[in-house]
Amino acid sequence: MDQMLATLLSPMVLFFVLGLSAALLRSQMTIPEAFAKGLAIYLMMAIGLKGGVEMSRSDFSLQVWTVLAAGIVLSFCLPVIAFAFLRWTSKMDRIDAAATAAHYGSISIVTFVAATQFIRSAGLESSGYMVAVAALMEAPAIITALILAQRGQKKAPSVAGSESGELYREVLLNASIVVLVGALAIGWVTGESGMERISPFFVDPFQGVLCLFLLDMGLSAGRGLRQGWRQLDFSAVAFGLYMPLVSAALGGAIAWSLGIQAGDTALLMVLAASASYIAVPAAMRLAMPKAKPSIYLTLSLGVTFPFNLAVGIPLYLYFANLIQG
Amino acid sequence: MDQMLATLLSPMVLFFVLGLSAALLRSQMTIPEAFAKGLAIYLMMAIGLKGGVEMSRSDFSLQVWTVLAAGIVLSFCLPVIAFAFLRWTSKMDRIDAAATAAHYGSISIVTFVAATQFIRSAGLESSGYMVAVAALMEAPAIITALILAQRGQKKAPSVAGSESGELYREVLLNASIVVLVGALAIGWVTGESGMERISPFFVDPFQGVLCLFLLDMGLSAGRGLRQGWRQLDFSAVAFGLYMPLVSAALGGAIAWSLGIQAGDTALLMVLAASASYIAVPAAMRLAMPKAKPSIYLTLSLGVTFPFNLAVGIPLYLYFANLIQG
Amino acid sequence: MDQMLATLLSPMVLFFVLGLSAALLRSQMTIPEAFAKGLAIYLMMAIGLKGGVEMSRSDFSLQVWTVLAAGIVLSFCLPVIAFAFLRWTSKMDRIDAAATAAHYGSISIVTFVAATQFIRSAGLESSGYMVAVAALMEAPAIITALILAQRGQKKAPSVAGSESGELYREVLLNASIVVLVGALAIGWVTGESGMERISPFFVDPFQGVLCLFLLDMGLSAGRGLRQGWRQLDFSAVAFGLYMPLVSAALGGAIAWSLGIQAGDTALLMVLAASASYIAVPAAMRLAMPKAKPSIYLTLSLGVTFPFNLAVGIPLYLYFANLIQG
Amino acid sequence: MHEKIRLELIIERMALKRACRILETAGVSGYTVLPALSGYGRGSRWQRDRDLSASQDMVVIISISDESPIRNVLLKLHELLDQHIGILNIARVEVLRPERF
Amino acid sequence: MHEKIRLELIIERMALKRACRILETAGVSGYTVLPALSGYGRGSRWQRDRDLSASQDMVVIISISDESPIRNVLLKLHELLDQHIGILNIARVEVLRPERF
Amino acid sequence: MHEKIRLELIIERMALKRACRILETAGVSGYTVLPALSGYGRGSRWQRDRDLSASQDMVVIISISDESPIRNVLLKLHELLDQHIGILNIARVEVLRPERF
Ligand SMILES: Nc1ncnc2c1ncn2[C@@H]1O[C@H](COP(=O)(O)O)[C@@H](O)[C@H]1O
Ligand SMILES: Nc1ncnc2c1ncn2[C@@H]1O[C@H](COP(=O)(O)O)[C@@H](O)[C@H]1O
Ligand SMILES: Nc1ncnc2c1ncn2[C@@H]1O[C@H](COP(=O)(O)O)[C@@H](O)[C@H]1O
Ligand code: NA
Ligand code: NA
Ligand code: NA
Repeated sequence: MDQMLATLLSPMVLFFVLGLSAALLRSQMTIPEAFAKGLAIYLMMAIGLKGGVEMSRSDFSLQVWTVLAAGIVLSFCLPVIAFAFLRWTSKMDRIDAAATAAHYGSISIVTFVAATQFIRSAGLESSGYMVAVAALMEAPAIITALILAQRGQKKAPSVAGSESGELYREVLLNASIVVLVGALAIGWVTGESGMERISPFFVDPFQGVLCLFLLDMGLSAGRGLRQGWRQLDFSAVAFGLYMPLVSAALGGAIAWSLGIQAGDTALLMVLAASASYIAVPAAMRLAMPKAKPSIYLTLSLGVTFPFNLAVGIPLYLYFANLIQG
Repeated sequence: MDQMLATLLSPMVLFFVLGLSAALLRSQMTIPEAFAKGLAIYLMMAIGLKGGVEMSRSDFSLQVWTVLAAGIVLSFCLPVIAFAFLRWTSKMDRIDAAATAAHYGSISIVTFVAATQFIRSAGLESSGYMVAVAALMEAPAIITALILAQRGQKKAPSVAGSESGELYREVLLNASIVVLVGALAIGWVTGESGMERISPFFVDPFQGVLCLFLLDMGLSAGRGLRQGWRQLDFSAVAFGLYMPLVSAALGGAIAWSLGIQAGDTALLMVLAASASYIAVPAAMRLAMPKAKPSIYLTLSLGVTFPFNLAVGIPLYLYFANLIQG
Repeated sequence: MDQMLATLLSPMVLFFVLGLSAALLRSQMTIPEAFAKGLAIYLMMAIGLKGGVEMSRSDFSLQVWTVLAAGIVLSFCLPVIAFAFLRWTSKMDRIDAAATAAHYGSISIVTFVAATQFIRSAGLESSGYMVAVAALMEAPAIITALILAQRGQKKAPSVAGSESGELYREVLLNASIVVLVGALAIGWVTGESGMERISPFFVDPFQGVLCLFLLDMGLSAGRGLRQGWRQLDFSAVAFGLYMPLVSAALGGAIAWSLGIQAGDTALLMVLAASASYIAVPAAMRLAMPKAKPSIYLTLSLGVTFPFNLAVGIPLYLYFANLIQG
Repeated sequence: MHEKIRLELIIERMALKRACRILETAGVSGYTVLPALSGYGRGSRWQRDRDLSASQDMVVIISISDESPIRNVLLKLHELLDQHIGILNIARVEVLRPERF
Repeated sequence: MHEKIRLELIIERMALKRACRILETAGVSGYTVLPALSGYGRGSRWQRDRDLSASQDMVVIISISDESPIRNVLLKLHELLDQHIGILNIARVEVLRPERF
Repeated sequence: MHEKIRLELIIERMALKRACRILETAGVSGYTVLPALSGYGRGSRWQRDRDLSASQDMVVIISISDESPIRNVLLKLHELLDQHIGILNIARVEVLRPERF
């Protein structure tokens, strides 16, 4: 309870709320896309470097490999569950349900970052390799979603002008995977000595930059909600709220079975629970252009992201402590 | 005198001069709008947070409320004086005079920020709630200007396609008010403990970012001058130089009558003396599209801003010390 | 050897390699131009300020003046050598060869900055006025190239719509010269006391920002290579590799004859060896629109820049130590 | 191919919302807004990167539409352009899928 | 002056590469892509600065060309627009230097 | 509605000032410049976010004008396009307020 209040009253969450409120009150303020995209790249470099340096300090035990594998499996499987829920409870068609499911199988790196901050301020520790888990969980869900969308349909003819390999490049070489994995590797290779000289840029100001970025995310989420909510029926909104809980439970169960420490357990729950709103929407426009962004973007950015930030993270942290504490 | 030299030779002022000179020499260099806008949002977040944290340290005394009220009254009244001067001394028509008056009743947040830096380096203190005063002084002048523009005219029919509430949203929910007030509230709620983790981003680099921003403002001011000066007759330029003195005198008198400390007195004078060049020009295009930007923008950014930065601030500081020191 | 490995494994070089690899693998990731341009301005302000502050600490000896003069002479002469090599060994026509030569006579400020970092981590010192040398070496090569392009041709008629002075403004008042020279002067005037308050922005995060910028340069270089390599024959690529060595040798010889310290010798070699890819390409579009960017940009950014970063700098440093150590 | 009207309205950014409301009310099927970098007019001259307030920026609205909503809209847009800076032109173009508009 | 065709394709950014491949294969001599700021369609509405994923951004492709490659390209583009959001229009324009196309 | 000419000049950014000078000297009443994102031509290919020097960027100048200044300008622009990368097209359009041009 205290933890939850501390979370809710942190500058990060409050700046998100500020952006959300401004957008809902129909303020015209915007943060330029070029600036926000620059900040996003900064955040991914910073988190990759940090994870890499931490990895350079410890060995690559078998446990690490199993957690990495577990992350991939989770990302492959979660869309199946999400798809089933959506098709049972809502009136979404096959394509929209598959596209939405892809978002929930993939991850939100900002949710992950926010969680690492809260975990630290709760006095827990998390491992550097969880950044690698995050990177690995971005893409598999997209493949599952493609299969789900096509099951039982006759094979879709390829879109005019498409090229073999373009989807794979978009999915595996998008900015967030390139920067996360690259920075992780660089942090790992250069270790603490390399990090020392760049930490005044990548470590110290990190939380402040996150505040600025969350202000922008609040603005986006608020606008998404204002424009998109008419497209969402009750069952869809409910999905945006219970699906993270289902995923987190699954993530928690796996973490428990692997016996990893409390902080990492919380992070795996967060990764499972979070939904993508940057990488997967772009991939969906390429792979399933018929799916409606107003559905999946509004759900993932307007419903699930705020839910995780305000309610989910403290909750997962609480349970992670219970399981592994 | 020493104070003034110290001001003139600070990196901030020198970067402004660099930008101004480059523009006057017709250099083609520019700072991308998206980047400059991002910096502006950073600056407002930083100043809001700082003010909020300071406010969280002290009580909300009656004096604070009276200063806040005084700021609002000042912003409402200054345009009347400015309008009268302009109509008497220059050949500006009613609309242009009213629009220009709105700029001088409102405030320039960069002038305010620069002043807080000079006040600190002069060894004085200022209060956190002055940021709230600044935010409150942004909008009222616009209302006065609208009344001045319409007085004696038959009621203007609404512009085609306009919507009730759009002007109010533009004026009260523009980026600078949202971010200033929001960050102030966040700083106030989270206090010093919340600030601690984000101060490497919002406090330490602040003055450096200001230098970069002032370089851009110098470029803008220089270009404004080069293109706009033909539209300005002698009386208008003179107005851009004496009006800040008149406003500062009024602000100083009010501060004296309220008995506030020297640093805050200087800041109230600066707020009164400064003229808007971001929020009000945009509002004027909505509310009085017939007024000419080449007049009010050139005056406020090309004449009054440099005057305040180089001459005004040290002067107001000197008098504030005299009155309240 | 060790030095070279340390260079190759620094975060800066590794981020460049990351960008290069991503581009060669056809990743679609980009860093927004507005953001990258903002970073470039930051980098030039920072390096100018640092050089200026260092200059304020020491006297302007005669040696300084001779090094400044030597830089100008180098920039004037190098294009002649480059032009001769290109005309002898490759099939480039007169215009393309002259334009390419201009790039190699001018300098790359990022190569210079990277070199100063490596010099420091090798325990050597360099002088602040070398920034002034860098700024002075940007433009002269362009003049030589113009003469080379026109020699023996009948005088080219001026391009329609051109204005006298526009080329001179583009060349002498481009962003990098304005900011470098301006910040140098500001650092010199305000000295250490002025720098103190802005160093949390301009000094501490510098290396980190450089990493981010080099990631973008890697992306640009990789794309340049992928698209441009078909336009380059073997002799042109070879030129991009041996020309920096020739220039560095010349720079080193001059430094040796002037008897300047090892760090500065290395920097003069680096300046001579580096090729422009921001200022000169833009000037060439104005001055010699018939020259092909795909040749000079690919050579300078795709071949010579990575070569200098990975192989050149440690090599020049090694020889500088040998000569002056 | 089928004939439609292409409306192109160059207008100051601050009046964009007003223009859009007019277009939407008149029932055009859609429009796309492009940013502008700089411009020159009777005496005025603006450039995006040189004005912090962005109050002089212009944008370009393109709308491909049937003739009838366009005819509807012209009078209202004329009124808007009495107040705000902007110029409008229309041209006949051909489109592939008429049902799209 | 010589008559050419001006093709203007407003299309979602994610499909830009596909459209470009079609144009290049058909042999148009060139095209230029402009960014868009915002847009409105049948029910949808997007704005560049308000969508972190940029997945709803549109761009405008302009290609000036001879009639024949354009006629070639229309069928393929029609197919593309069955899948992706976008609208296309063509108009007759005059150019200075016909050999350029 | 009144007939005017719409001139559209796609030209490299570095030559923008030169083109503008030509237009202004010829007496067009105004023009607006749009940024471009990327492009493809005879062998060349550029993209804004991928070139630090921005030396290959193109822009689009749109000018709505009477026929006479446009005819004036064509020869000079032809000369400019002998040196600089760019293509030009003109089309007939209709405008609302002829006195505006
Ligand atoms: N004839 C024109 N063609 C294209 N754009 C124009 C034209 N006239 C004006 N503009 C645009 O409208 C802005 C304001 O024009 P003005 O009201 O004439 O000062 C200019 O800066 C241009 O961006
Ligand atoms: N008639 C039109 N004219 C210009 N742009 C359009 C038009 N219809 C749609 N668009 C653009 O295409 C996007 C998607 O349209 P829609 O598929 O109708 O939702 C819109 O947001 C606009 O940017
Ligand atoms: N036919 C065309 N239509 C539209 N834009 C073109 C055309 N040809 C060339 N361009 C533009 O001009 C640039 C240079 O073309 P080029 O000189 O053919 O390499 C291209 O990258 C495009 O941006
Ligand atoms: Na997930
Ligand atoms: Na004021
Ligand atoms: Na050189």
